[in-house]
Amino acid sequence: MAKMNLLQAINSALEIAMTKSDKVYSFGEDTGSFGGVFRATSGLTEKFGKHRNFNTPLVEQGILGFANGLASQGSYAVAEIQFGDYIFPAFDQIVNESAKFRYRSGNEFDVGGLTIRTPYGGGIAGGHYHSQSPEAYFAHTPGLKIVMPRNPYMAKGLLLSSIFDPNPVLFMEPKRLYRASVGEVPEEEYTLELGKADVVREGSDVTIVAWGAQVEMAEKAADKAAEAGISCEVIDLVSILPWDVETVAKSVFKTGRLVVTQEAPLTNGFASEVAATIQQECFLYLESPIMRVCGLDTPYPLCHEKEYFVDHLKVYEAVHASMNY
Amino acid sequence: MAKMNLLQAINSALEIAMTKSDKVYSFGEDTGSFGGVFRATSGLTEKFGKHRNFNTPLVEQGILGFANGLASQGSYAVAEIQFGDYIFPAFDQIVNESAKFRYRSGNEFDVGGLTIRTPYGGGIAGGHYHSQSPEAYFAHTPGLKIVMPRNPYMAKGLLLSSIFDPNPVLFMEPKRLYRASVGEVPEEEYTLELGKADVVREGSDVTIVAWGAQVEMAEKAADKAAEAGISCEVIDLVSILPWDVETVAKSVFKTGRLVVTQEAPLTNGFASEVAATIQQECFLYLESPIMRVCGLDTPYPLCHEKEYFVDHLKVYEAVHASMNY
Amino acid sequence: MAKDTKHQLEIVTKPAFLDASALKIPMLQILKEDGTLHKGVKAPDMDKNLALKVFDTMQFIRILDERMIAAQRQGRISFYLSSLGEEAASIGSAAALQADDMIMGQYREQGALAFRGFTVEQFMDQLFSNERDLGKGRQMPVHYGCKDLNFMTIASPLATQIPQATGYAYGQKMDKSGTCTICYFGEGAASEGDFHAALNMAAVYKVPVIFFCRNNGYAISTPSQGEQYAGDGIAPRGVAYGMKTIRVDGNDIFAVYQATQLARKLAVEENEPVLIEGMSYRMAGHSTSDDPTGYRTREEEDSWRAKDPVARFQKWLLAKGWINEDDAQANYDEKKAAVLAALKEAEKVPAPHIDELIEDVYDTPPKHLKQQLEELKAHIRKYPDAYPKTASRLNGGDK
Amino acid sequence: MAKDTKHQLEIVTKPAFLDASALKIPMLQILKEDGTLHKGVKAPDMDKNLALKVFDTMQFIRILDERMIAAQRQGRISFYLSSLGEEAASIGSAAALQADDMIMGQYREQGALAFRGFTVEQFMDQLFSNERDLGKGRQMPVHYGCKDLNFMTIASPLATQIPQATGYAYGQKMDKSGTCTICYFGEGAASEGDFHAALNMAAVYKVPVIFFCRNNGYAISTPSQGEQYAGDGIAPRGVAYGMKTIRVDGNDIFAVYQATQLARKLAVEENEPVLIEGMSYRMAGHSTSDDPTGYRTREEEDSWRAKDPVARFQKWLLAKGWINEDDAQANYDEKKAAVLAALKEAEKVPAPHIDELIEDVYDTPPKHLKQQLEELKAHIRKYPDAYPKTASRLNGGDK
Ligand SMILES: Cc1ncc(C[n+]2csc(CCOP(=O)(O)OP(=O)(O)O)c2C)c(N)n1
Ligand SMILES: Cc1ncc(C[n+]2csc(CCOP(=O)(O)OP(=O)(O)O)c2C)c(N)n1
Ligand SMILES: [Mg+2]
Ligand SMILES: [Mg+2]
Repeated sequence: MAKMNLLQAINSALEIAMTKSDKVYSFGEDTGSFGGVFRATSGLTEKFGKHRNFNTPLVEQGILGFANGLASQGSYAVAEIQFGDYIFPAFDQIVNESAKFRYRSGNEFDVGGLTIRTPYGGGIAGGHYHSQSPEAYFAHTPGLKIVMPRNPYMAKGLLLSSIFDPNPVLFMEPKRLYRASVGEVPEEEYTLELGKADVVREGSDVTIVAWGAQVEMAEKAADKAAEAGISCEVIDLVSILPWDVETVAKSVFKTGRLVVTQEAPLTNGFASEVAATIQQECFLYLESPIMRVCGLDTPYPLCHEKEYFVDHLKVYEAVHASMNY
Repeated sequence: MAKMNLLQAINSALEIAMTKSDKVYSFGEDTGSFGGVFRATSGLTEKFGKHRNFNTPLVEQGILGFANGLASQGSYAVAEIQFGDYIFPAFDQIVNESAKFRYRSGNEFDVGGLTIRTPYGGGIAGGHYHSQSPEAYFAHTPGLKIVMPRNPYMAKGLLLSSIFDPNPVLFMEPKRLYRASVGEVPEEEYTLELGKADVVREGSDVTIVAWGAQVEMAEKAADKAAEAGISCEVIDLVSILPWDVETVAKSVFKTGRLVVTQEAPLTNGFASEVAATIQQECFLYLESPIMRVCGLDTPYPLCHEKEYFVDHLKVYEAVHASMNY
Repeated sequence: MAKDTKHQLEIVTKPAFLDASALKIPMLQILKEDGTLHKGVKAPDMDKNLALKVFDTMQFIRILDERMIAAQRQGRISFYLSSLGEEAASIGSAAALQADDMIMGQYREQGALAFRGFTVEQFMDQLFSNERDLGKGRQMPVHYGCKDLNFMTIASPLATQIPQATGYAYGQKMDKSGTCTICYFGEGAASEGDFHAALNMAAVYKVPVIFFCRNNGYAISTPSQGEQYAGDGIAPRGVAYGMKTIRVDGNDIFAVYQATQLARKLAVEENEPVLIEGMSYRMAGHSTSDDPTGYRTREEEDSWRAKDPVARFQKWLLAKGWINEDDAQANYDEKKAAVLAALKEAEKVPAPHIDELIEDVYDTPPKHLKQQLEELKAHIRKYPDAYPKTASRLNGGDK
Repeated sequence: MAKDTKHQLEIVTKPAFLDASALKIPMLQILKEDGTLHKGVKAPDMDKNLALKVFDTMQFIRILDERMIAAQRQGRISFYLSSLGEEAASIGSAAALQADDMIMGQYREQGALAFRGFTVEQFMDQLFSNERDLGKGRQMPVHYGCKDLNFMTIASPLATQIPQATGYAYGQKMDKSGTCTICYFGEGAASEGDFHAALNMAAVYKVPVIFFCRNNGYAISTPSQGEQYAGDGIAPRGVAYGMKTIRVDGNDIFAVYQATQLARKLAVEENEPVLIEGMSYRMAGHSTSDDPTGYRTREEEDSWRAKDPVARFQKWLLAKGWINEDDAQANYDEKKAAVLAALKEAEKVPAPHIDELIEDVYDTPPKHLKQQLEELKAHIRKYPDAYPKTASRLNGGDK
């Protein structure tokens, strides 16, 4: 075990994957010898050479096009998009190509070796275009897997699973926690199951579901609720697609109350999917409506970030409202 | 009044808009003198000249980039994307640009004159890439309006409203109905309010919510339900963003039951948003869980289109299940 | 003049604007329209066997295209898209490659696939979306694909395969495979952003890829010159990206063959990506959904018949004595009969089983998909009349 | 040789591959690095007033950039991005335009904005996201915009403004406005698909747009030559699109000015879009978030100081007698004082009111946004200590 921050955990996963198979390639804007603007890929060029970890020209659609092709050739393509906000030029390559590659060919070809890494989320004074949490834009896409770790330990194990998973995976890294989140992480290889939610804290009154950096807010809200005598069960969804309906439903059968929280704007976010599914699965058990605690339906503002941010107080208020419905 | 099919209604709206203001421009792939692959723009070049209605090179991101620029200059830019399936290369221009143009500039600039027209939907033996219903991909985007007409009358009035609405509008045309849907349409100008749902049929037992071509399936299901003695209220959402929560909630207060149906795959579709919101708004009134009747979570298959298609029987079954919960 | 110390650029002191005239790229032609060689030029090293195989494939594809357009009119298939007039481009280039080179096409390269050995039955199975189709009936007709033949499954979104070809070739290079990738696309698709990404990245990474642009004058109804682009076509872009570039007469089998042969050498031996622009003409409508009389004249079409690539090569073969009229005709008739027979057979083969609906979304179907399928099957069993084909099979013996 | 009857292409019969060497584009330079004119060349028609305004703007921007980098280090603003070393490119080109021409920038063109008359207070208001900011504090520092000055609001996604410029110019042409649009972008952004779309469409539609590529050698850490592109930079692409194209020394104010003047004439009078590639060097880090020592040497940076565009122009002005050392220094000191004063003032101005949060998403806030705002305000009132700035204002007097 070693103390690592989230970036170091990512870097360690990449290094292990690239050591394990020389068919693993890592690339993106500025990810070469410089190591990326967040330094997630630092040291990889020195260790594996400039053909294994390299810079791309500045073109996200090209990065994903290239990555799809490389993966279809049988390689493991680990593509970095510098910010989640800049993934949209690659949207077609991801949604129409990566996700449908295997299905459309009747399994003659696939891009299972593809992993897309991208930092996402707010709280870093990034304004409109360095703060978005675009997971819901991809969650409507059969064929993709979407994974969002909440801390270094999860990040490393999940990234290793993602790289070698035989399906294309969108791996979204909470950049607010890159350096802020530090924890014990095994130095050697280990994997964590994709598609499986994680019950972070058990409780009996209200279930709080979150993913990625937002799990921190769920936990803090649970702390505050505990002070007020409310027992929260906190679930980290971990995987957005496919997602673990069962674990959430099981919890709601017990608590009868659900609060879902996400950083992204409310409308048609992934919290809506969770709410829609769980109201169906747990209808007769629900004692209050499922509450969604999300960003406002505006672009991400710079100057009011503090107010816009979905902090633990907002989550706590929803827990409270759920209890007092 | 005249009998028009949906294409003719679109064409008529375009002609009226272009007559009304010479700042209205219509363009897209093959939309020039040829009139578009569906012929929605036919006759416009003859009437308004090749600088008002014209072909673009084959590049959707360019079409939207160009359209955003033209709209920001104060023109009305009506851009056609040949198939909804091909809108994804323009995703960044729509989601990061059109939608945020006004907000990010503090209202110094806007692209309110932008309207994006695109045919969407299945049932035409189009396979993966001529059948998708991508509205949910855009519904997570504050700043956009999304409008989906169900018939010629709605199409014309809504398109005229969309073109002159001071916000960017994504106008999705149900291509299965282009020629199949025929109705009485005023020849002159008229507009229909955006953001307002339409109660297509009143009923008391179950509310069915649909939009675009799927309203037909809702109505047919309601017919079948009527035979079985179930009274359905059918609501055409008309606008997906912003959407008319009030009209739906009002109906569900009355019926206590809701079925939402869409052509697109289930997970994170817009039906999820409707369900998530309505379970919250109408919690104490719901007598059964909100049912979503949607496409399967697979790409749109050619050979099993009939089975995949969300037909009226599937909607009816959900109505039935809702009644017998 | 002086050179700039930093960029090593020549310095000028008077402003001068360049334009398209600064780089006009000529067109390689070996076989003239009349089927004879240009003076003083010899045919490329295509031996008799290969020449006959090429011609054979040309004939087959022409028959297939013509027959399937008719089949679509008869309502036997929903859609078809022919390569009429462009056979030399795909077949001539495929003939210059090795069987383990990867082919990534747009949708008008059935010739390359046939050359690789895709059988008439395989074509028909895809066109009829039957249960033998390698693509499991999921995509529209002409979206062929075959791993064994190194022919990437066609998909409708334009130009997406171009950067994919760059990535594929990167893998080939790293694997030291000694192979390359050829990527076909239309001059219309070359307007997409993906084209730009692909060529620039290939030039930067120096990967063994051949970009073959079929410039057939139209993208559906949009004419290339002046409406798709304003410059001298697609080839100058290769130069701009710093890539080896050549323009050929796409209706001249020898020009296509020779250019591709040399391109393959550059690609595989020197890791030089190459852009080939093949000038041609789409003789038929864009697809069976299209009626070209809405945007071009019969005269224009007719004027291109003189340049027909199949007839041109046939004349040369006849003059050379490698074929004779009678054999050619017999061969033609035989092929036609085979196409007809395969068509009749394939249309009787049932559609894939409904269980296939959820396969291959992921490597294995996740729980929610299995559940959705079960619900669908229950529904179909409940309303067998509404889904007769599937229902009868479900009841007959579910797999 | 013969010409092809269809495409009017020259026919060749021997295969020859072109490459980047087929089109090497020289660089226009008028003012040498030592501040003297090239022999036999005269300065463009920039009168004394204009020359002084240009120099004044250069000085101001340099002071602003240096001061704000320092302010960021002190933690007074969150982010800054300078144009150090590239002042001639944006200011020289802006000086060649009319005030009603539209400017669409990337983020390093504060010089053009200052030239247009954006005041030091306006710069500061944006940099401090205060309630006077025209952009209402919503975007990161340096994302300026001003409708009155025809300067489109900067946005972070790269290259998106390039096709927008084509569209904007289309509107200007249709309106017969006699104006044009200039669009700035980096050589990195020129790799994006949007660049390709924009230039091709502009060439096809013949719109009055000037594409000004600032080739400053880097995109963050990625060097241009060999990693961003393999060819002869960006200019040859203009030729490939059939567009008027010129390359200039981006550190030579006269070359930039003259090329842009001529480009504007081509654009406005002949509806000819133009591509200008200005060769320069980014003297500072990419932004305050970047440390260039991670990817380039101090020697490399130093070697570029000799080419400094401000010093170069200053030498010429001194020699010409249009300025003298003392006045220049006094002017500099005065500007610096103004920058400092404006900074101190702007940082005291409060943030925009919380009600602005939901304005401008649409032309008017829809119901659901009003409701979301009300809920947020109620929440803030409940937890005033958690949102002290907003809470105090909310309680002090809600608007
Ligand atoms: C991204 C995308 N946009 C639009 C289309 C619709 N479309 C199909 S083929 C075609 C024209 C293609 O022209 P070109 O690339 O020149 O190829 P050709 O058909 O001439 O062989 C268009 C616009 C598509 N399939 N994909
Ligand atoms: C679409 C997109 N991708 C990535 C980024 C992140 N990014 C910001 S600036 C930059 C480099 C730009 O380089 P260049 O265009 O050469 O301009 P320069 O900074 O050199 O002036 C990158 C990669 C972005 N802002 N937008
Ligand atoms: Mg074409
Ligand atoms: Mg640069």
